[in-house]
Amino acid sequence: MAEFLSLAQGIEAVLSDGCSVAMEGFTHLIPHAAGHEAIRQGRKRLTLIRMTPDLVYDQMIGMGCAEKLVFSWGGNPGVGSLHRLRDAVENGWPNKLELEEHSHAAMANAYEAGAANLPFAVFRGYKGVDLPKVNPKIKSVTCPYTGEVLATVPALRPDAAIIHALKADREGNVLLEGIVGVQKEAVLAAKRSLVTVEEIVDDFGERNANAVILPSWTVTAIAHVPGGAYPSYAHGYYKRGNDFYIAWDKIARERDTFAAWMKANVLEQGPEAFARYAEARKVAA
Amino acid sequence: MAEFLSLAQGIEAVLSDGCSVAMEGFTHLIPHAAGHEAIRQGRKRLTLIRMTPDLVYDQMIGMGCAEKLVFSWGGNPGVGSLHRLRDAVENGWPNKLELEEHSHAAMANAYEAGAANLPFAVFRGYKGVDLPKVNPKIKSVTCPYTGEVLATVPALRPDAAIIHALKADREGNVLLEGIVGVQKEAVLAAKRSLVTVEEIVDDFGERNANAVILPSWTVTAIAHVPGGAYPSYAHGYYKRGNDFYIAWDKIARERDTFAAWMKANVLEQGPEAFARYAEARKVAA
Amino acid sequence: MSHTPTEMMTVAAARLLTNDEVCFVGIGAPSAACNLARLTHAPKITLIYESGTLSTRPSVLPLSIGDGELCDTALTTVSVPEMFRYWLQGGRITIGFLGGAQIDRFANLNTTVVGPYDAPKVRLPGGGGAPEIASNCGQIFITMAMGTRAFVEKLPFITSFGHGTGKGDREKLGVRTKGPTKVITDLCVMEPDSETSELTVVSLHPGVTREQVAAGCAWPLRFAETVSETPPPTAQELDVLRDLHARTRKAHGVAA
Amino acid sequence: MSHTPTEMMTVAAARLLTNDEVCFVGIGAPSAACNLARLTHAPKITLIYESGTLSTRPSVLPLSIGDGELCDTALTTVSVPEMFRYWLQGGRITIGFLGGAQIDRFANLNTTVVGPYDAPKVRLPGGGGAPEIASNCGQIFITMAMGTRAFVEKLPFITSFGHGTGKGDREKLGVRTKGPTKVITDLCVMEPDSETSELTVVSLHPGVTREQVAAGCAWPLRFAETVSETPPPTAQELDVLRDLHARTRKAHGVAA
Repeated sequence: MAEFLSLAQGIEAVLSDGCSVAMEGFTHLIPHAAGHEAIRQGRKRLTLIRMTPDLVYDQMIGMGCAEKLVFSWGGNPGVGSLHRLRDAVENGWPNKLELEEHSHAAMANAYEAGAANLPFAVFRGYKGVDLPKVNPKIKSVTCPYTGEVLATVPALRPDAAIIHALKADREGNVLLEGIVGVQKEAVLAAKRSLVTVEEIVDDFGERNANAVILPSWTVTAIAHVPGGAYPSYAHGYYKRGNDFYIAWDKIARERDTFAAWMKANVLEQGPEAFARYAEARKVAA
Repeated sequence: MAEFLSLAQGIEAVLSDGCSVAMEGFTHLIPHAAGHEAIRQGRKRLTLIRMTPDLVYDQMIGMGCAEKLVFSWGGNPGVGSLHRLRDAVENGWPNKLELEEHSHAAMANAYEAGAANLPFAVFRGYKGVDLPKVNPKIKSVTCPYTGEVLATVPALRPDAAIIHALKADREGNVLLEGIVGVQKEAVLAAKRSLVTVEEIVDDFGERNANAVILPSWTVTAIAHVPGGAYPSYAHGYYKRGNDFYIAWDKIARERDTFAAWMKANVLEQGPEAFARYAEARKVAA
Repeated sequence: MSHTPTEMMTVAAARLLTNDEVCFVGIGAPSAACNLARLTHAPKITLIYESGTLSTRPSVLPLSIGDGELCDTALTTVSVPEMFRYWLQGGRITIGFLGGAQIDRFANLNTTVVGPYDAPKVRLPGGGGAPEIASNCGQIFITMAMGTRAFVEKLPFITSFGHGTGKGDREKLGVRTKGPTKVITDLCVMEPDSETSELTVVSLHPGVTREQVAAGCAWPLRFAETVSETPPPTAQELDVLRDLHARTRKAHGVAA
Repeated sequence: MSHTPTEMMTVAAARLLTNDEVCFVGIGAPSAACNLARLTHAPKITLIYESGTLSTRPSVLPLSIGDGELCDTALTTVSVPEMFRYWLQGGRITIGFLGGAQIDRFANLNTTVVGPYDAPKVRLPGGGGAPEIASNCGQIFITMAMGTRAFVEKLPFITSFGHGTGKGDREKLGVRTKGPTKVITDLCVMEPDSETSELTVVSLHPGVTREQVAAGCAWPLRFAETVSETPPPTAQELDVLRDLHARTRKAHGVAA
């Protein structure tokens, strides 16, 4: 059964130096507050896993939390580069960053295989492209019926998954709606999981019989962090901080502006800051 | 885009002698009316595919529609045997019936692989059991990373899928809720599909963002057949005819009682009979 | 308060379940046992039916594995492929319940066929979920009424794998789960012997003799060094179970 | 009514789309083109974004691939694994849109890296969905602004496969889809030559010369036997496109 913890306790419960972590979110529900807490706790040598690493991983990489990135698209969506990621890859600052690069299809399948407790995933992909030349984890199997050769990727089984969701009920069940990405798979594939939520409710109320729900017994810890996805968004709660995504390009471009921003907005802040960001972008009820 | 047809036209559009058809439904939403129409149209030499063949396949087998059954559990749930299936297998009446037998896990994975356009599915199963000795389609692959040997099954790609759903909207999109079984996978895996529905609506109305919906362009034909799942049930519309499942045991036990029942209730009836059955078991609004 | 052998079997199975279990529940005796546990000493037990219903709390027993009641009272309902991939194969089930037409001394089960597969004497329903339930759940509880046609010397067909030909067979096949750990019958409870994995009677239901049990089994049945007596159903257990059955009969309008 | 080269590119791409298409839409020019088609001549076109939104009808353009607007106006939204398995790999997409940092004469694309992979001069975002979009959609439309740093002689890295080293390469790899059939730029439209699969200019946008186009391409660019002039955007096309952009700016509070 999921335990209700503070964000700081939750991060302590699931993250330790050197572990692998998937902090997932496909534009929607990115667990920013949890990333900031990991930075405040000074986690090191993490393997960061995510299909679409964006600002929160740029911040963690720039603050020296990561030694490896497993990913399929690393950019600031609609804006441009992740400058801290590029600085690590191109110049080894603040430390060298190993890359394990896949396509979206490969990573989505690898999470799915992890959730399904399979050692690998099979998919039709990587035909004619160069990625298999630089990623030795990309292999193949031959269909025992048709002889077709298909691509394979090892299942993703992170030490920890961290996601942000809309609601938890008092039993610790978790509800996601809207663009749900690979979060359910990431949690089911991981050894431990932390879910930050907008709201804790007595009952989820009226819902579709097939809503995307993670039962309490699949989740390690839940922390109530309103606004915890900002500058990403939470469907029905608050809008995406598009202006911040644009502003980040300038903040992150130089090491010193980045460091100053992190000090003022992460190291010297707590999770309650997120409630204020979200309040300002609240969706009309 | 899905075409709106009468049930008779719909069956004509998707079924022909000798083709393979998956008429799916996991207790809920079994397409009984469509099965009766296939019997009335005198279809022959069908390969019937279904995880849980029950009464409707017992009827089709007893009426000589089938030459092969692909299945994983063939019984009258909570009641006992399917006597027409047994008569075909044990005595070759009304004709010999070839069996291709799988486990639920294998068939669920085979539909999933079909929907995903893969030639085969991989799963962890069939360890230590006898089914692989009698079903040559069960093979294996070796994980290229761990060396583990895993079971495989060819993807299911039926010529036709026939399902019953709750609602279609006027564009031909289809909504399923509740116990959704493998119906979505069956439709996506099949070359052609017919969906019978309880109701045609202007708009699905309030629904979860992640409701199980088949877009119009994935469906060949839709027929409005209220009650079309009876004696199975339609969530929110009418209850399961448990008494009929029990009564079927006696009807189907002997060839002559079976033939008489089929004549009176299938051959001499049309789809409108189903609306009457459902009306009698309507769920209070 | 007197009770039937089936009631004793259901109560004995229910007592083995705790709040921490995640059970993959089959229709019939397992469903009655799991819901009896939920309505008595294990209110937080998690029940899953293979039709896709997660954490369901039916107020009446389902007649089929996919009754609407299961969905209405579930936390949520997933598709059948997801059920078999993420939940069963995913290793999330602690206890799977199985029954069968036939069982052997190493708790292998047959629900496929009597006689040769290609020319069967009796064609049974087949395996359904059983082959992978047997290998992917943490452990397996089997509930079956005794009789020499059910407890047989040799299975004509192995539908789901128990302990094979004895201790170590599961490990040899690379199966990491425990397999059958309890067989709860209408007369007794058996467990695989810790040395050989052969089924061994560990407790007799009240009033049942060793001879009666042995007579219901086609192989020479072994008894544990200490055979206890199963405590009889308490009045509360019987009340709750009979209420559940009465509600079920009323809801379905048929005998359940 | 005067127009910008980007508007011409968007309009030219939009015109290629019909009601029957199921498009896998990327952010930026493809999104503008697909929604322009939907708001003009192809109201029933089906638009899918890789974040999981099926048959979406946004009233403003999304800034990210997973904007709430896409989900709010979608028929339904599926998980990302399902999107890549059932919908993209499932063969349900007729047209995939791609862009890239670099393209070669056979319409292979690079969005991964400039310089050696292990010691990159510029680390680009990576492939994302592109490798499998390129192979699993019925055909591929590419939209890119011309320039010699983008239209290059040799790619340092092939992120997604077009026509390889020429005609027949897709078939040799067992890829059954058509691959890139149109490249829509800010200056012209290209198609692979039917004999060689090399990109060939088939139409020039109004006022653009062959020399201008050739100057924007690092390889010696070929022209089709007959090169037509792209009809200029109509007033209606421009009105609808500019309205869409104005609504988008207003909704997002930022330049779009």
